[in-house]
Amino acid sequence: MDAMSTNTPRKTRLATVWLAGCSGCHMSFLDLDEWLLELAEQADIVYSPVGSDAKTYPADVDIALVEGGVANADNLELLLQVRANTRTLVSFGDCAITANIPGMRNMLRGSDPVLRRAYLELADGSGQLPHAPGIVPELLERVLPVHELVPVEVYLPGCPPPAERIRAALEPLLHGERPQLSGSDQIRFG
Amino acid sequence: MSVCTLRINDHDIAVPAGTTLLQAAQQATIPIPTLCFLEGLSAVAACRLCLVEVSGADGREEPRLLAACVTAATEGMRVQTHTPRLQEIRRTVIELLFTEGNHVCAICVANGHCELQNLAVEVGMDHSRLPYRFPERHVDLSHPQYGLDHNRCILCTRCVRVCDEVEGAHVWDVGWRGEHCQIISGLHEPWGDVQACTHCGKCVDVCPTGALFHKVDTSSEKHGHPERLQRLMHARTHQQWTP
Amino acid sequence: MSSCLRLCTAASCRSRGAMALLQSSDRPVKEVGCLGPCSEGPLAAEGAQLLSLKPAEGEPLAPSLGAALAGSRAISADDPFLKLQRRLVLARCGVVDPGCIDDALAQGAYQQLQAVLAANNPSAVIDTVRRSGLRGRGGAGYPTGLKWATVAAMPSDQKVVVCNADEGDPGAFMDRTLMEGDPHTLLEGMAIAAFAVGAAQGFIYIRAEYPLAIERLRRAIAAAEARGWLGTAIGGSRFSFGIELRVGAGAYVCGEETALIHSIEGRRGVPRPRPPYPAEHGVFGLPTLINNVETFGNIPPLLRLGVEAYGAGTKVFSLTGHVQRSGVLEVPMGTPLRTIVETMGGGAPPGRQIKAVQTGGPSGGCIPASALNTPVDYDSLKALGTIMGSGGMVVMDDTTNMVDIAAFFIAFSREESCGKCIPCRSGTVQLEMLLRKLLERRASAADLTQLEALCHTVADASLCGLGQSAPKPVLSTLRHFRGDYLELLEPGEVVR
Amino acid sequence: MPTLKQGFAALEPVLQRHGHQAHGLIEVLNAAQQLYGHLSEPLLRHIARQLRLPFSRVQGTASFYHLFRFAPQARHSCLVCTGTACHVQGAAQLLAELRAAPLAELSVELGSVRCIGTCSGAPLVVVDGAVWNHVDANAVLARLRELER
Repeated sequence: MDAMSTNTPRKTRLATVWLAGCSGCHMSFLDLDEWLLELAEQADIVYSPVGSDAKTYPADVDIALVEGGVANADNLELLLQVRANTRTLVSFGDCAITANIPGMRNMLRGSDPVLRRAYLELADGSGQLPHAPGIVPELLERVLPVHELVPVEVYLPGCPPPAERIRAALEPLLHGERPQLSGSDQIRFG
Repeated sequence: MSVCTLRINDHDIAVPAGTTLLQAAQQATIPIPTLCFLEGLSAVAACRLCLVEVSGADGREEPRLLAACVTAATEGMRVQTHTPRLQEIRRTVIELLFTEGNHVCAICVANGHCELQNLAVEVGMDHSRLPYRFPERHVDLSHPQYGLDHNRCILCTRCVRVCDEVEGAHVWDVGWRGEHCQIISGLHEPWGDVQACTHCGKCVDVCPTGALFHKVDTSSEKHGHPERLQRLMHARTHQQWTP
Repeated sequence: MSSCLRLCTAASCRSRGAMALLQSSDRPVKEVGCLGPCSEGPLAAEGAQLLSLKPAEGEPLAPSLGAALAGSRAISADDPFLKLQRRLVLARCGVVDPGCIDDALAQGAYQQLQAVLAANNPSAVIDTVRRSGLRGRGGAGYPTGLKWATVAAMPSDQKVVVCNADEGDPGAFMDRTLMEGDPHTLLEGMAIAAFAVGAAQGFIYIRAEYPLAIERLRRAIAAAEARGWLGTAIGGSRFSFGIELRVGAGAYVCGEETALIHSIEGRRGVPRPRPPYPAEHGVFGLPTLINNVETFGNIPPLLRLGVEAYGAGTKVFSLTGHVQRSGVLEVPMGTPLRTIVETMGGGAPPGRQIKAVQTGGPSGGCIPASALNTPVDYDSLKALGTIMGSGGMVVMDDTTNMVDIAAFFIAFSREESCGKCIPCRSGTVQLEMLLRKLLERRASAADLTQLEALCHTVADASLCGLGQSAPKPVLSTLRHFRGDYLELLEPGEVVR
Repeated sequence: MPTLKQGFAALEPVLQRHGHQAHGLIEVLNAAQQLYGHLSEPLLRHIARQLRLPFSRVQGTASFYHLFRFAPQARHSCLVCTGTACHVQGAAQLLAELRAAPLAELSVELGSVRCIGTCSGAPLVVVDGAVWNHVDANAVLARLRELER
């Protein structure tokens, strides 16, 4: 690794990513409270909706916590960037792992019925389908869990995963180890 | 009463003849996961979670996979309850159940008290290796007190059995077949229209997931009560009540 | 043998216009069952001479039987399709008029039942069946004598004999052939079994897709009752046995014996765990003997010939698919596959080569052309990863994609799954999704690994034979035709 | 309006043959469908009452079996055989092409059937009970049009 050659221990490069989800997993991340200060000593937050101003996903990321299902073209594009530039991808929360609540639109079979339902059938009079290429990202036909699209190293279920669970996953990762999560405190859905 | 001895994992156990492997394991405090099984109802061996590896029965040495809930213990049986092969089967079974329905734990009425959710933890399912199928299913809210959300139904048929075997009303049955199977009430009509229903709520009590629920309950508020069935059956069989 | 002209009016020749020929005839014609090489139909026979009335390619069927006969083509008795057969079960099929019990009686029907009743020694019958080594012809190959002995030993004073005529494997029509062509052999075999095990009640569970077989069985049962070969005091003895026909309604899984029992009882055809086996707890909770059509059909010839002359017995096959001559044939057990497919069936169509032979239907597998020298018996086929099955044999030439075949069979099992246990109900859906992904060239090597793993789980964990064997067509094609799968993989990981 | 009992009087001999016993259910359903074309809701209720069975059990059993139908049939039925022998000779394509054809205009209901065991005619269809051998979609369509003339 490049950082090793400088002889000072290289700080872990950590990212958090927000795809199709409610951001609750990120709120839970913030619930780590004072442990966030410890985290900041061990890791640089290189990309995050709650901890960084970076607008593009950087290269050479060690750990990425990816919240949310993959629902639209932007989500997919960002996910592919994350995968290409990240060593350890953590599927962060139920939406990332199961598609969860965003995935409930899959029962309507395709993006078109979803848009019609939302913007025409439920509209009060003057509904119209949103159409703004290049501005509003196109919906994918189905919302998919992250691992159905790219390989995932660690799964951190929960809606949201409680702060202690996030810490239980991050601590070994910061030491370069794969967390062994088990039991109802650590891998429960919901 | 004749007794037979068998070995479960590393425990030698003596049980009365006719005891099921599930009961024998319980006696030895060896946990075997179950889902469709419920004490007080007939066993159907449908969920396959309680499969165990059995050898030494009928002079057969090669281990066979048998459902513990319906297999009687016999003399000299050797039973393994948690081999890697069984663990793989159990995890796959839970994944198959999660992916064939729409189990959104976060917003489920049974969140936190769901047997399926607990089993996912038990088998170490932190994600499903099989893709989710997102089927189109319906919710029946026609009954005045209760609801049935087919999205969360795993077809364990506990409701069918309790209504037939205990309540005697036979409101429920399984309709269609294969991937199209669903629990039906009456002539596939809304539950609220079925006059045979006595509104006893036993089906709701024994449902392992949030499929059958009290309409007043919201997220995480449903607690199943299989123990009520067991108390009822005990009272009927032994004329003893726990007031 | 009658010298009267015989015309096959069984289902296959019927579909080729046999009834029109029959109605146009001005000479006496005897309606008979299957004569064998269905692809040459309509078929007629005069004495030992077989006649193909099939019109030339692109021509319509002749307007009358006379015209058809004038333009007929003789099929020599030395033709390998005929010569290499050993017709025991089908001995009277194509010879006897299935609608006429007098004809059947004149040709020996019910003589073995009469002999058995006269000897009045049930255990001797079971002993003969046991010594013959006869194994169940429905697919699993369980020793028939052992099954009979188990049911006979049950203490109940009421027992049931069931004939499984729910022949559901696609491409299999051996049982239909016997039921349409010589129903009395089946009835006689069942009655002998009932006498041997001590049953008075019998059922034939037949699939609704066989209307002609149903009609002919109904007539045969009524005729046998009228002549005292079924009913009370059969043949003047104290033995009583009645047979009721139960018609299915389109559910392949009802070929599984516990599902079949539930269906006879008027329930959903859902299997249950065994034990208890039907021998102990069968129809209406009574000890029940279940054999398939061909197994019962073996009983009268076995008793007639005796164990030694019967030898290793025979197996009836229906040969179809990419083969020059298709139809029904009965060959000595152990006949090499190559003899059946190439010598008797004429091999693949011109310019093509045989790639595989599928046996055992959705519960079986594909045998590669390289293994065509395998003798057809229970153990040799099992060693190749398939099963004897009930006798359906579908030949596939080199235009066939084996992944497509695997997907076809998995789709079949998915549609026919009863839905009771989750590995089969949902596992077959996931298996088909994986195979479709392969066929659409969207699959990765990881998907192939998952396909294999899931096959093993479904096979291990399913409740009944349908689910347990549903992955066999995938596993056997993976074993013998892995190249067909690898060809469909995308290089590296695939992103949809 | 006739009472249900009068309405389904033709079924009575079948019910009697089975002694109004539950185990006759599938035989009764088969006979009922033959008599009345399909299993309507009143018919199913009548059968359940006559056999003294819960409605859900009758519905659950009837819906399990593919050949039972709950809606009236079209004037003609065309069943594509999807057995193995037909499959290897193009049945899947035949079925797909017929699905895309305007069969409803010809009062034809399209379906599929498991192997009917006359595989030497593969691929084949069964139209109103008659077997048509060695067919392709065009041939089937041409002959179906003839039916309506």
